[in-house]
Amino acid sequence: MTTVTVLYFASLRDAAGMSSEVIETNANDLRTLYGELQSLHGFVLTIDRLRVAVDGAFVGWNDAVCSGNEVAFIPPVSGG
Amino acid sequence: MTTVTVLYFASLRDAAGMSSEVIETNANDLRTLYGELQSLHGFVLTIDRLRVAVDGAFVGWNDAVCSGNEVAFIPPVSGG
Amino acid sequence: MTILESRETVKHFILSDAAFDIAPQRVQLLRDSAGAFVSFEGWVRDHNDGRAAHGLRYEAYTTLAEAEGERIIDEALNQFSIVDARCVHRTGDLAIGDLAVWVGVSAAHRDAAFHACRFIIDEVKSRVPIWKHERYADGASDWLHPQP
Amino acid sequence: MTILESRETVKHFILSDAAFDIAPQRVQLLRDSAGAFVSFEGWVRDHNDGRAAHGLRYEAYTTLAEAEGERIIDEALNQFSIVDARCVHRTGDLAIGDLAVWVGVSAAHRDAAFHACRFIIDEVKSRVPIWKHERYADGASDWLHPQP
Repeated sequence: MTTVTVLYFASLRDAAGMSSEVIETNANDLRTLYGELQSLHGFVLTIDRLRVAVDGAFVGWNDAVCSGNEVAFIPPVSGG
Repeated sequence: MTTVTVLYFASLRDAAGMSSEVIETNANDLRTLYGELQSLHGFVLTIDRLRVAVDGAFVGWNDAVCSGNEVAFIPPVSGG
Repeated sequence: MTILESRETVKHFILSDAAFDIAPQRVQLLRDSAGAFVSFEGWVRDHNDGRAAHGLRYEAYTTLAEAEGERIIDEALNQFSIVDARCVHRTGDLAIGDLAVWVGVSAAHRDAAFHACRFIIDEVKSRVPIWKHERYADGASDWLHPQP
Repeated sequence: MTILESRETVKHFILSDAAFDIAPQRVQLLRDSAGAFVSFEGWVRDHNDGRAAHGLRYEAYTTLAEAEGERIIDEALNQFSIVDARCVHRTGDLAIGDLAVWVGVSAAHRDAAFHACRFIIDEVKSRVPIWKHERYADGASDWLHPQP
């Protein structure tokens, strides 16, 4: 089991009902991790509409989930 | 003979040594008028590099010269 | 009946023979319906075509410059989906770093604001009878009459 | 040796949780070598996609937004012949007419300034993790997650 902190923003935060949580997961990569959390919280946003960041930098969906990571799923942005 | 006021700007004014003059001319059109003044003052700028305005509005080189007109020969502009 | 603003009496293109503040011009372009504002400022540079410059003077054929400037803004208002636009151009003596020209455009969306602002400064530079007289570091000075 | 300005310590992209003044940002972009300055301002409009809006809130993933914003300005400085560039983006609650985002670019010539300013605002809108939460006149409110 790997322990990571997950950050939620915008509609993902509303859906999760929290801005972050610490979770234990068996997911090997970030894609699988999002799948687990999508089931858990009922996220409407599919993975093709998201980007993923670890420790404040964008990374790939196939990257490994490592203990202590701060993972953020980035919904489509709407600044400006 | 037609009496017109001619305005000079920028390098044309420097070459003419004045910002305006009242002249009598037999020129039928503005093209001919500029030819006369070019000879008189030794203007370096050829007609293809100028525009011409009468009474504060751009007009064509073939337009007639009418008594009382205020004629301005417009050197290439360099504002902005 | 109260006429709050008559289109004919508002000047959209202004020649200023002294330094001017941008803020009061900009504020006139703000509208609740406008989400985008683009502005251009032209400053006097310390060089031109590789030659060190000390300053310059702008001369205008006032009557025609004001008429042609208004025509350009009218064209921009017709051609682009913008809310409003203004341009102020200096005349007289300017030093390095002085503001020579300002263009402001407000629009619902940024695409039209960018295009209209670019259109206005391009047209002002190519059509409005204003001439630049530059003073160079070597003591020379000259009128700029650019080739097309 | 005196280091007047270290590239690493200057922030070119700033998140501001309160209303900010443009003037002090703009003045930092002025240089004697720069003849052109282009700025973009995004204001909160009274409508979005035909729906009357009452205001909005911007939320950011601060760490990543600041890093991505700096990266965008760096890209602009590398891709275009510009002198300097800055962007300030609001977070928190905004009312109709409030300034949401400002971009300023200085350059020797206007072409690069226009293109770089457009590049920066386009990239900020598409890449920086900031989200808009709109409140509508009908009482509804929602996060905006635009389709690509």
